[in-house]
Amino acid sequence: MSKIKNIFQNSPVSPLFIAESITKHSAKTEIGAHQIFLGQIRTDEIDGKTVKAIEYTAYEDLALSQMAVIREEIFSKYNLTCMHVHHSLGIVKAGEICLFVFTSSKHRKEATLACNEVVERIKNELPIWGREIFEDETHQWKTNQ
Amino acid sequence: MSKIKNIFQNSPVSPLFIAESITKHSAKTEIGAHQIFLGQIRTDEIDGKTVKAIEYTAYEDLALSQMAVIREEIFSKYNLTCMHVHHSLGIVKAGEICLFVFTSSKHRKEATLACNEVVERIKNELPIWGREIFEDETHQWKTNQ
Amino acid sequence: MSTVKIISFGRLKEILGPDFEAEAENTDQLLNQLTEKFPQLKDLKLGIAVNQKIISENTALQNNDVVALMPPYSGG
Amino acid sequence: MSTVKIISFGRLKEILGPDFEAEAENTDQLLNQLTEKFPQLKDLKLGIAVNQKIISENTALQNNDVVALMPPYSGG
Repeated sequence: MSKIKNIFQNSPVSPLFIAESITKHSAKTEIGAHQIFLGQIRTDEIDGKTVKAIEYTAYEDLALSQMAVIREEIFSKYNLTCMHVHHSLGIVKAGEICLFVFTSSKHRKEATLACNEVVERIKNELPIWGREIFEDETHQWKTNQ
Repeated sequence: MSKIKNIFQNSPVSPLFIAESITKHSAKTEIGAHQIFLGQIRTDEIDGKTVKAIEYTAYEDLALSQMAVIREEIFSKYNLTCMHVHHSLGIVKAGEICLFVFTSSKHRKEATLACNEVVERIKNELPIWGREIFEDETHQWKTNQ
Repeated sequence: MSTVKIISFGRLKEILGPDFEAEAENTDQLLNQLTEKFPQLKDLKLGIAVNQKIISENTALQNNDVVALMPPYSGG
Repeated sequence: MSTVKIISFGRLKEILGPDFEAEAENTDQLLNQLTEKFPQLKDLKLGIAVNQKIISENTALQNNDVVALMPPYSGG
């Protein structure tokens, strides 16, 4: 069984947290390449109404066990030094960051391909739902393309 | 003629600078996706000697005009909100960051493809040279794979 | 008949409300019951997990099973 | 004959030393001269830019042109 790591936090991902996460890797001098993906909340306009925030909920236990499977598969497919995933729950306002995926490897290609694949799989396979809140406090459920 | 932006700095790229760069984008609420590539100096071992730093030099004027061409071509190929590139000159020690490429777009695909292509082109097309300095102060010239 | 716990998420939670119990022999039977009670379910795509395992076919239910009803994911 | 300025980078600068002037009609002639003076150049891959424009064929030189000799790039 793979160890279950938490990926959820009840707040947006702060740029300072990202900086700290990068700093921690300076001791790992076998790393030559980091790839980072950040998802930011957009002020989408839908039927004349503007999104001001997204409220995320998840089936947390299932999401974390799915994420553990993804992690294991990614590490067996790509030669990564490390991989970190953080996803916000609760309300994340427009301009704030809701997803942080961070992969590192010796050479560029592995980190880049892995980062891309992890983001894709998070969006498709993790039981997480976004509720788009408009400026007039009405809402609609987000759908991933 | 495209405006020439400087990409060079005589120091490693600091995680705090990266955080500040991310923070600046929170006002651009049309952005949904950021992709970041970071190049970090590895302690490669070559014939029993360990790299402790790389000293970068460049043909700066030519590099900046080449970079302006790349920028223009990337913006006409991909629907990006913005793109930032920073490359260190001088000595960058193992574990420190020498390259920071940051692309942002409404949807993920554009930022991801653009980031990857920009990194590739920087390595292939910019007149920059790395001198790998070993722990015993001898050196060899870096070659890109 | 088994007594199972129904939990739901996202748009489905708006329709089904807080967690509740239901009686059914299998997931198909359960879905039929729920669709009768909540006709809006007919038009929605929905995934099912039994005890945190995603199922794609009709699945027998045991007492105390937890059945999760999940709309399409939209994380990230 | 034109008098041009030679600048070099990376490994080539270790061989050629600081910037200097040379006389030549075109880049092929210039390279021949330099290879005679610095035989190590023979074994090295090298790109040429004249006045910051990368050239791939023999190019006529004017007075005050700046000729840059560049080994393969290794940035990033």
